[in-house]
Amino acid sequence: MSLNTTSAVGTETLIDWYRRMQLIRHVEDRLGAASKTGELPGPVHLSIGQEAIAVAVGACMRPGDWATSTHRGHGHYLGLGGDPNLLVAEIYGRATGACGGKGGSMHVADISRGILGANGIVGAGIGLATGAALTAKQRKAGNIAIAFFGDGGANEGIFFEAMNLSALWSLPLIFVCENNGWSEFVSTASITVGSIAERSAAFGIPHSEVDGNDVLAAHDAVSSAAARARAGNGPTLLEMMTYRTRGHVESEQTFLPGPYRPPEELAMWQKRDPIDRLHAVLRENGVEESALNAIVEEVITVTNAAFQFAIDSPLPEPEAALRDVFAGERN
Amino acid sequence: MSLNTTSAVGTETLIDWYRRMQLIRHVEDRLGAASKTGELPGPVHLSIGQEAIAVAVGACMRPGDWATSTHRGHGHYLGLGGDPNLLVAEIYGRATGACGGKGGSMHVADISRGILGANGIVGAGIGLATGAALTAKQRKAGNIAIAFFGDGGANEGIFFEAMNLSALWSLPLIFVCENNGWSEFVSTASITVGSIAERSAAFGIPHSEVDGNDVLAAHDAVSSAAARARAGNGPTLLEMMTYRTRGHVESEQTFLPGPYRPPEELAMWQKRDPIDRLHAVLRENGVEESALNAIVEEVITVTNAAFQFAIDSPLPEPEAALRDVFAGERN
Amino acid sequence: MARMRMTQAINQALHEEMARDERVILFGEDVRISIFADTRGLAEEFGSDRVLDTPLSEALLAGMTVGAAATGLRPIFHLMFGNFFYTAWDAIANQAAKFRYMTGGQVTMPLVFMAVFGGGRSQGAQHSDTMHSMLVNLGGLKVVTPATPADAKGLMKAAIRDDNPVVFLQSAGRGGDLGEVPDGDWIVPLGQADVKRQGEDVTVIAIGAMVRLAMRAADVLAKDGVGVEVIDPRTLRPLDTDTILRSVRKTGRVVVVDEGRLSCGMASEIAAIVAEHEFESLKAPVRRVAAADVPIPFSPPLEREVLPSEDRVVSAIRSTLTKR
Amino acid sequence: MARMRMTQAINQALHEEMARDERVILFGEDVRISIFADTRGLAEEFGSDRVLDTPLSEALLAGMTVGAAATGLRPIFHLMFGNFFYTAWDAIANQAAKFRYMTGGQVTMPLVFMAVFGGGRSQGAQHSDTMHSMLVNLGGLKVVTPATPADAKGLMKAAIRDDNPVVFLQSAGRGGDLGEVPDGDWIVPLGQADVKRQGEDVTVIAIGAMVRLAMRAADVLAKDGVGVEVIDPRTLRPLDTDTILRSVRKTGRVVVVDEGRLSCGMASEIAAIVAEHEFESLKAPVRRVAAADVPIPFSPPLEREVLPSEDRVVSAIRSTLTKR
Ligand SMILES: Cc1ncc(C[n+]2csc(CCOP(=O)(O)OP(=O)(O)O)c2C)c(N)n1
Ligand SMILES: Cc1ncc(C[n+]2csc(CCOP(=O)(O)OP(=O)(O)O)c2C)c(N)n1
Ligand SMILES: [Mg+2]
Ligand SMILES: [Mg+2]
Repeated sequence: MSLNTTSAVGTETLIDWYRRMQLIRHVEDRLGAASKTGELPGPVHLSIGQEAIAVAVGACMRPGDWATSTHRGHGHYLGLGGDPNLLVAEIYGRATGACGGKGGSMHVADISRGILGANGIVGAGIGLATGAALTAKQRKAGNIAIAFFGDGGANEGIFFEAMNLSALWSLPLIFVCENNGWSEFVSTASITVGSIAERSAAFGIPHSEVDGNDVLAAHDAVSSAAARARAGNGPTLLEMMTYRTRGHVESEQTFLPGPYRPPEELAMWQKRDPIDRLHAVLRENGVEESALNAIVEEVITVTNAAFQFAIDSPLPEPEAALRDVFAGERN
Repeated sequence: MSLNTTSAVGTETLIDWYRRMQLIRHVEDRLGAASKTGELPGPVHLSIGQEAIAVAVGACMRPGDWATSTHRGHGHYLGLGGDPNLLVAEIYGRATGACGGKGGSMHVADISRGILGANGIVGAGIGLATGAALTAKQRKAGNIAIAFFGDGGANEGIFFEAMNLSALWSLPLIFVCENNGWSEFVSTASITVGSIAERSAAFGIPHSEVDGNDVLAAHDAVSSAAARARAGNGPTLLEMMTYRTRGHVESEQTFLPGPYRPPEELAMWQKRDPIDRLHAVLRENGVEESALNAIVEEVITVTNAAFQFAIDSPLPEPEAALRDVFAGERN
Repeated sequence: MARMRMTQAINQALHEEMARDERVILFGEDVRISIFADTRGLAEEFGSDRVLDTPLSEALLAGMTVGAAATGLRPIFHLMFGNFFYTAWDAIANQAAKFRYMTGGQVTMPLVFMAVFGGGRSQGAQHSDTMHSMLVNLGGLKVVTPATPADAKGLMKAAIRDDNPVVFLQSAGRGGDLGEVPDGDWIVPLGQADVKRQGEDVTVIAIGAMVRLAMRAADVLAKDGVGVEVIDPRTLRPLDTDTILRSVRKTGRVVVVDEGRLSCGMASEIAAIVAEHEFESLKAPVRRVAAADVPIPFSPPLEREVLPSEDRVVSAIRSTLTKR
Repeated sequence: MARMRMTQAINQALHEEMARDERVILFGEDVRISIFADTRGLAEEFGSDRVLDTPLSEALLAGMTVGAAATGLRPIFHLMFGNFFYTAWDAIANQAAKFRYMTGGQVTMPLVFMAVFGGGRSQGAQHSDTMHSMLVNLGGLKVVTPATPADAKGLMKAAIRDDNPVVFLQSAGRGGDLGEVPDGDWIVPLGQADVKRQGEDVTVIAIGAMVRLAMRAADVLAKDGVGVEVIDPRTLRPLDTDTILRSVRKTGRVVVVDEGRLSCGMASEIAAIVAEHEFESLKAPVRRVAAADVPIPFSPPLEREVLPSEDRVVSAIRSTLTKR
């Protein structure tokens, strides 16, 4: 499967996106391995296979913009420019982590970069993003907010409440639904009626169904939605069709009775791998294989450094547990 | 404005509906007066102007069917065949009331008649009705459940969650949205985008916008939806256009700074009064004015008796407050 | 200094704080017309950009409050009745109460959730709960509930200026009482209890509308020569245990009066603290006067039976005098 | 009698009760495949009409549970993690806990809400709360939390047969421990505490996963010749105060251990009851060992600091021995 190559994005930018997608892939791949060997505390949800969406969104964001993420949030964190050292250290529960070890995989956040945090409650990020969009609207500086959520999350009532309110108030908000076809271990088709994208029609919110494994298509869609939002014309719903090629949670084989997804489905989507597809475009655009290999080497170095940083970092002091509840006091 | 008279409903039935609508009107009118003189504890929300919907729904219900109501629930209670004595006594807080004085105006219920209760939480009845529809589906006896809710309630996320689930499971459920244009003291148009009826489209649920002040039109719509539900074909959304000609709550003049609805709007809707319109139909169908007057006299007698019953009834014993928390024990 | 009702005092605080800081915005259902009159006039003064009527979508609105606070506004969400918190509970319990902590202190959360709570007016079970103990148990929220108009103004201003999520709970029973309210920048710092009446024999700790019952009970006991000290915590989290324990050391006899249900309520919390920390000072068991463990019934005689009454406070105080 | 894990015991209870009464149905997210294995095999045995995977719509599903119970089914809603109760809180707090009462007893409400709760496994703040005190404070719910596989089976069966809303909370920390479980109709009646260990010197009341800590602490103190009695309330509402107070009359020294946060938690409730009703028996202040008043952090050393530990239980017990 090839990519939509009509877009006017330059090769340099594409290379940058390639680097970011590879970074997500490599960091998450190692996180998966570390989770399976029991090195990581807590559950770990990987977004491998969905990297194009995070990178496309990240490419459309400006300083002062905000995004809220989900339980599957490492890709968003890195796609939006978060520091891999802080990410990995957080997931290792280290004092040097993005949240000082208080958050963990499901709560990685970098407020300084507008990454309002992964969220362990499906749908909750939509509420937070609506608030960020309200801030952006009040500030009148052309900023926007983005709510990532999954196809499973699209059945939570808060999604509809947010469509009504954001349309009513013309909030600068983009609903980015990453439809990977599954909600944990249940196919979303078996718990959902109709098209998610079309749910916005009743609210007069423009929507489109996008090939979420095509970083150019995803970028096109997000950048039009962002332009619309920045111009004060309100929200857009983007349904990004994608697939998680890994499990729902890395530990799942330890507690499930067996496989739950048809192997053909996985095989079919592996053929549409977003990184492979961008790789093909870059090659078509004349980028040498060696240059792309060099990027991967670079990414591996950065990844190794991030893991080394995490492993070398101290665990938090126990007393830190009682801090950060309230601003301006110890507790 | 005249009524849709194409329906095959016989005159006897229409007279019965007329009686019920008049009963709602008279009982509520007196409740309003009693509230204003301070005779009634707590807030009182009247459905005057909306009687046709309650009566149309009541006419389509069979034993074993269920309906959940709202904070504006007296009309539903009477329209579905509830006993006016028990209703009025409950609102007076008497031991003889439908709920022994524990519920009050916002919680009148008669489980024996399928009236699952008024509800003080906007939108909550939708969840309860979904549960009743699940029971009906499991029982396979062709029963249905009805969820009354307001236009304001249509912005609560639970409405959407219920549309998805009921469509998915083909639950025998009818969503009856009574759109009276106002959510407390705010026009619903100012807090809502798009058409409520069309919100069901994305879920493949049939919908129609109905003249809710035309009891025949309302009945037609509900009876088709009921047939569909009984046949196992799933839910329907009916948006009943109507108006409350009274305040949101009877005490509102004591706490609001002034009027909040355009007087022309009220005047326009008073011309579409559902009782006047049914009256006209009955006259056209050859029913004598005197016969209709006699019905009103009858209704007045029943109403007076209900108020007398309430006033003559004792207040609950204080100790009763500690009962009815748990079945099978005092507390 | 002017005499006014609690709702007017709150209104004054909101006016002053919105004028002082344009990041303060307020939204909720019917906040422009204002059912309780506490937010009346704000839309006219500060415009419909800063005072917003909302759809009925509490779950979203509370989440929006969290998101707006984390990104630089100082939002106030008026939820009308405390029971409607339950519709928004995820955003309150999983987001507002945890967000700063989960991010390792990366954000401040200057937000206020406000609502009227409590029974006594035949509003029925779904409009009469007292939920402060649940809010306190979440750990990440500050919780205040004033008993006088002056405290209401001062606590609201402190709540708005605080960089943390504060739940401001107004007792349904206290909106109408008049009281003197200082003009201008009158702040009641969060976390400071107030000794509403001094006494040497028994300490009564009373919350919100219960302060009035406690004061009346104190009058009754004064006639018998019993000196009752009435303490109003005002802030339930963080709780001013110093002021409470100091009084207990003096009197050795304690009654806690709360409108919340008894089990796992605030009265139990205060009783447990006193019994743990002032075991040696206590001359009698700590008595709790609280609502019965049932939903709040509608009919007046039932509701009176369930809620604390002056009589029950008086007899609880008396019972502490007979022991030892 | 067979040796099994708590989740297997729950699974057995569900199988038996679904076979016994066809009105019992079960639904929730992923209940067919079953993440905790507690509902595994039910769909195969009872069909997809009675065991239903649902969309992520907790607010609706909990309301649906209430409606189904009120109309004749005996539904069980598995909410997966206790923190997701918050998303469904209106239906739990305003509907399930109040519905029978508001109707004046017209309906029975035979429903079960079940979920895993509590910390200790680095699940982060939004998957690790202990919320039983909030549920108890609502007044209209029964709340159970077993500490052993046998109790889990017996309480689940009792919960399903009860005509009232029961919240069944499984400690995250206890799913893996093995224990003997009686076959067949083994019922643990709601409202009965269990003395897990007899002792003469100190009463330790411990809830859910905390029973294990209490038992270990008892072993430690036994070496010093201190006899610790460990009581597991098993049902938190209605609470078996008789069993607790009987033990307190014997020992006069009390420690309460709970995984919930301290403030307005179950430990405070039990401490307040003991201090009020057994004031004369107490030889030392009632000590509470509970989670710190903060969200549950992710990193293991932080989480250990916040949650009760064996050491803290041991020192709390010791502290009761030094006074008086
Ligand atoms: C409110 C809530 N309900 C349930 C869960 C448990 N849960 C975690 S992820 C998930 C499935 C989410 O599916 P989707 O939104 O499609 O995201 P994906 O995992 O596919 O990225 C569920 C049910 C949760 N975390 N929050
Ligand atoms: C969850 C919740 N939010 C807010 C309220 C307060 N309230 C009661 S009625 C109402 C307006 C409801 O409007 P609508 O649904 O159109 O019903 P109507 O009153 O017009 O019949 C509001 C906001 C409530 N009872 N429950
Ligand atoms: Mg998914
Ligand atoms: Mg309306």
